[in-house]
Amino acid sequence: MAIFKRKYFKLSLDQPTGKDDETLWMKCKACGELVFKKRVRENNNICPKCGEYFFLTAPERIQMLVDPGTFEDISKPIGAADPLDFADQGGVPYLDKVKKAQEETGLSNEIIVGKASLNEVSVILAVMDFRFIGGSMGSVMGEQLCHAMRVAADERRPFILVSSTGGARMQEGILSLMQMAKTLSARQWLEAAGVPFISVMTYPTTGGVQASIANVGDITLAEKGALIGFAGRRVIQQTIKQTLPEDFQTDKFAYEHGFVDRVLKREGLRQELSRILRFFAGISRQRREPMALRILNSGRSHER
Amino acid sequence: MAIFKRKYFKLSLDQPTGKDDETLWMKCKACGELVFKKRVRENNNICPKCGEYFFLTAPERIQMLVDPGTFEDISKPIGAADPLDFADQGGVPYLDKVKKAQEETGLSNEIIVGKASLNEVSVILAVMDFRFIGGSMGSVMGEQLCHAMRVAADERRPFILVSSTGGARMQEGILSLMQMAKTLSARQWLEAAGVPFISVMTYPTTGGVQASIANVGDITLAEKGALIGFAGRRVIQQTIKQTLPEDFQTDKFAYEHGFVDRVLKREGLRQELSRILRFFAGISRQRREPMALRILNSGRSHER
Amino acid sequence: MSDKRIVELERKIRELRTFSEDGIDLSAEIEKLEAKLQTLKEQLPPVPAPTTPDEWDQVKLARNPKRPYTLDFIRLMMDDFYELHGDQMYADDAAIVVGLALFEGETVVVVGHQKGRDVTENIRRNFGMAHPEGYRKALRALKLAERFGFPVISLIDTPAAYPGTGAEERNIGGAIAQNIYEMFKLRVPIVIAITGEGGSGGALGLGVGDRVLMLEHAIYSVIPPEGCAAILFRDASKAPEAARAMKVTAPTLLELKVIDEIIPEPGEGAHTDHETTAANLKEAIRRHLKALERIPLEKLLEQRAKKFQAMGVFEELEETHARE
Amino acid sequence: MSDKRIVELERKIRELRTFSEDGIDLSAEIEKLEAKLQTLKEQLPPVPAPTTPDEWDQVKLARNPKRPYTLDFIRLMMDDFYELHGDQMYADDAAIVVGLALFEGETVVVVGHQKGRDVTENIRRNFGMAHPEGYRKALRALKLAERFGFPVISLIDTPAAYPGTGAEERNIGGAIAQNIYEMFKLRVPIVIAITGEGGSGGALGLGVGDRVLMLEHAIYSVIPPEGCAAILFRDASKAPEAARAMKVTAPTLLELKVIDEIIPEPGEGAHTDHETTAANLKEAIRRHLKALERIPLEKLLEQRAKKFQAMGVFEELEETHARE
Ligand SMILES: [Zn+2]
Ligand SMILES: [Zn+2]
Repeated sequence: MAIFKRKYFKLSLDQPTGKDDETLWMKCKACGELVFKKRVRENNNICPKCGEYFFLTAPERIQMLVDPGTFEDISKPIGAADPLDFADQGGVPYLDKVKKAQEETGLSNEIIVGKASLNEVSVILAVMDFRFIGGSMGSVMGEQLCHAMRVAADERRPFILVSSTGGARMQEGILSLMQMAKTLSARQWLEAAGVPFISVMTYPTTGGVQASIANVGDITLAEKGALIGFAGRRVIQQTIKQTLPEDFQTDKFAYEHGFVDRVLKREGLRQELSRILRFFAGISRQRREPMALRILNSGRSHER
Repeated sequence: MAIFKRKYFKLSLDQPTGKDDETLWMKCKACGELVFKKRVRENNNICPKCGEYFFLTAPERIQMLVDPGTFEDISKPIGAADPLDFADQGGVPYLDKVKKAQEETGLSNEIIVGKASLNEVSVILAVMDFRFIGGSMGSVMGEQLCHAMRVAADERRPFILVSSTGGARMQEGILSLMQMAKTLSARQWLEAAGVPFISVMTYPTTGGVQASIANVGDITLAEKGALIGFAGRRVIQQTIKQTLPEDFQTDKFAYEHGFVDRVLKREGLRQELSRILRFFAGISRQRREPMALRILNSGRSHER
Repeated sequence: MSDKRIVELERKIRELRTFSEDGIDLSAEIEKLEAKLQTLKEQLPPVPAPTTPDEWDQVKLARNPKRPYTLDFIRLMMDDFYELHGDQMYADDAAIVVGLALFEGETVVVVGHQKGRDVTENIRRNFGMAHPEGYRKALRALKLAERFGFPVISLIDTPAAYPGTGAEERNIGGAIAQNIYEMFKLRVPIVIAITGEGGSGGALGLGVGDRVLMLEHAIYSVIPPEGCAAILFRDASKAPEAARAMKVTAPTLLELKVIDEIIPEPGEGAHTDHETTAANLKEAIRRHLKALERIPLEKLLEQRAKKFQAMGVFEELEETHARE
Repeated sequence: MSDKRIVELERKIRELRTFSEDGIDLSAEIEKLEAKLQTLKEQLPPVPAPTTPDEWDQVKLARNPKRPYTLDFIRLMMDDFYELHGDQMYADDAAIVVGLALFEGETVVVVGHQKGRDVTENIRRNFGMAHPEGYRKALRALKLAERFGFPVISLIDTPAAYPGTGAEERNIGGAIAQNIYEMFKLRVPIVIAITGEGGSGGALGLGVGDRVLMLEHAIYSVIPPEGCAAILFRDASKAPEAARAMKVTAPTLLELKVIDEIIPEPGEGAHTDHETTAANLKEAIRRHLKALERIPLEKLLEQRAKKFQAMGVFEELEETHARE
């Protein structure tokens, strides 16, 4: 029954993605002004009138970060399964939800992993798309992330993760929780290979992703306007029965409490990543072997 | 001029130490009752009437901890020098102060290091004596501690440190600060040999000792009534211009803020140490090599 | 298993219908499948006996306040236990206990969540919901184990990491991530046992090891059923439905290879007989530790990573280059 | 050096007198020494020119608010500096700065204390007095250096670790001890430079390395002179006397082998010419890093430990078995 076999589409930045929308103008929800959509897109999806950040899809984010024409989707051709026969309140089966997300976003899954150049430095990039079931991490995202880290380690390219996610994908039950562990086990490969891992947290980076792979970068950046935290505001409010301070779990909160190295404006992100990568340019010709590699290489002969 | 050559006396627990005091009774400063001195001594220097802890000298502390007749002083025959020609306000030279402390305590220096059995487990013990210039750490204490840790590592005996000190010995200037680093460099030997280090903090454990060797035990215990902190109360009060909370830097404070594993009554200390040592009894026949040893053993062949 | 075939068939029919909506005519195919579905349904016994117990009943059992807790298991399984306290930086979190123990004559390090049995103790233990300092204390104990080559036993029983302001301010997510990562690198054998509630990241923060055991009536879930209900069903009281949808019990987890072994509970459940429960768990831990100690360290770490690398279910798809 | 001989002689005479008090008659010996002392004193030039500058003047120079601070040195010595923030657990402490830098085309990790130049900045930087989270942030940077094999440059300029309640509550002593210990184990070359005030454990918490350099007019002391004066002289205003007694300046420290090299400062001191000061320091760091990189790692760590093992001055004594 080959007809049921779903197909896997890799992202090409040359193709339009998602439902095309023919209007030329949009109204900014922050300042209320009418702005020219093309101008907004050229401006990193920031309102040219008031500076409000509009949402970035994963393809838009990638386009914003990489050198034109250099992006190559390296994701594995896999798709969500429904091991739990999960259906939500409305009785909508999980895979229907996935299919709907695919149609609405034009993406095969909630994360895009690829090779690209960033200001002429070759990197491995993983970018989540919040539109795709809240950018939540299930088995597919876990596998794509591990695959990306494997390639980064093997090819000794810096690994950049841009998170935009509500956390674990509940519809995959315990397996989504296990993706936290799975991705962290893969993070060892980067450490062993001496490959830098830069984690960029955007709006939102919460739940199981904040409590796993997004939080173990060598360098951790927050995009201005990011929401960063483990538990949801509502859950916390119900638990402590108090209203939360205004800046709770904001970019400022994360910075002041020492979780992130810096808070960056979206328009500066590309330049900043490029600047950070310069410090790691010599990795492959470094005289001193990175620590982890040395540990991994040792041991073998030291068992009793 | 051999007459100026100072001599080094090792501690023997069979000899009386310090100035002998002939009175049979003492008045407890806590409850005001007259108590029989011998009873107090037999009671770990605790008031038999009210439970107040009286001060313990290093020889008393050792006597309290070790199996009778098993203690052997292993200290090196060294004495304080005065590299800075230090004299305090009264113009009293540093070495005069040392000499006075020697006379008053009957000890050669402010720390006693030795081998002993503790409930039939062979250990290396280092005990500070607060009477000896505030039990402060200068070059002699630093050297004796390193020597003790060397022996503990070489002979694979657990290392127990009982601190009672105001911190660094200012009269030796920068060299006293360097003893913090010196003792911590020696602590590596214990880790590399897989030898446990139990640190016992008593009244007081402060300053440079609290910020170095006393604070890096595998297990850290506080004796009831201990004072534990880095900066002095007075200095802090002057800095913040507020009165400090009553329990500031107490045993309770250290426990509640997570610095010490347990707070122990003096009378239970010996039993507790003995109980802890049981967990490390198998160290030498452990199947798995301790981590640090493995790292130390490796590396050599992994330089580029 | 007929149930599963029906569900599968229903999904395929739904899928075909979607294609039909896209302008492709598949009505013949659909009709055939519907007939098959009908037959299948008729073949089913009128009231199919459930092979696994109801998920919500299991949740209630796992939360039974008379169940043995971590310190009960330690008391019943270990010859001595010396609890260690504090993260050496901020506080001692009583929601997690750690310490040295003698297990079958060998020294091990035990870490585990600890619930309270009465109100006073539950306030002190925060109902077994740990703050970052609890995870950092556990990490300290794990490093101690590594320094001395002591195997680690981790006992999991928590509703969740504490969802509070202090926990967030001190980076609870970071503390959990750090622990998970360090547990992959820890150079000693680790055996995990989910003894009661395995709640979310709060459980996984102590949950990476070479073997993962689970008590028969314990649960393990990505989010507490109430949380799942509140988010997906927009009604926290639908927790039973959420539990059933998420499948939080041992048999499913074994099938998904998230756990390695189910430890049987006596009678009506662990709460009816602490001794037998602990004896069963002890026997399993002993057996696994024995097996693990024979594995060379590098291989052990490799297998530990591979074990978790294998977790997840997805479909291999055919790759195409153009979208239809 | 005559001064020293006089002091020595005076001490011996005092010592002999003590013996005399114990009932031993040494008056003849004492008389002889006193005569010698007299002769020595007469031989001295009437106003002996001090060979080393006054200690208290040095303290004032080291504290000069126009001196180059850590970020000045970084700006003047490095091609790029990317500051990293936060301990990932509690806060970002601005009294310590850490980051990646390009030094002579190579990546290094820099850690250092940072004072403020005006009131606002000093409040933010807490006058360069760090809390535990500052040391923990530095440790994070050190571990990053180790992961990637980057050499470490540590710039020291702090009056002391902050003596406050929050610092004590979060175990400032433990944070300093931890850093010192980890710096001994860190598997990359480390060069330390004391650029201004090297105050107490607060300085040493970033102060363990393979080379310790010191600017000409910098100071390094076990306790700030005011603290020493308050404790030993019972009067904080006697800080100048305390500084002189403790000997806090570079020449003495070089003699005591606590530092390896004195970096000359231009003109009246570093505050008069930041550029030349930084150029001098840069040249020395470059030279030492080059030498260190040729040493195999295991040997480097061994030498680092030995360097500090050798610190301290004491007398070897003759051992006797009975007390007199
Ligand atoms: Zn706008
Ligand atoms: Zn009394």
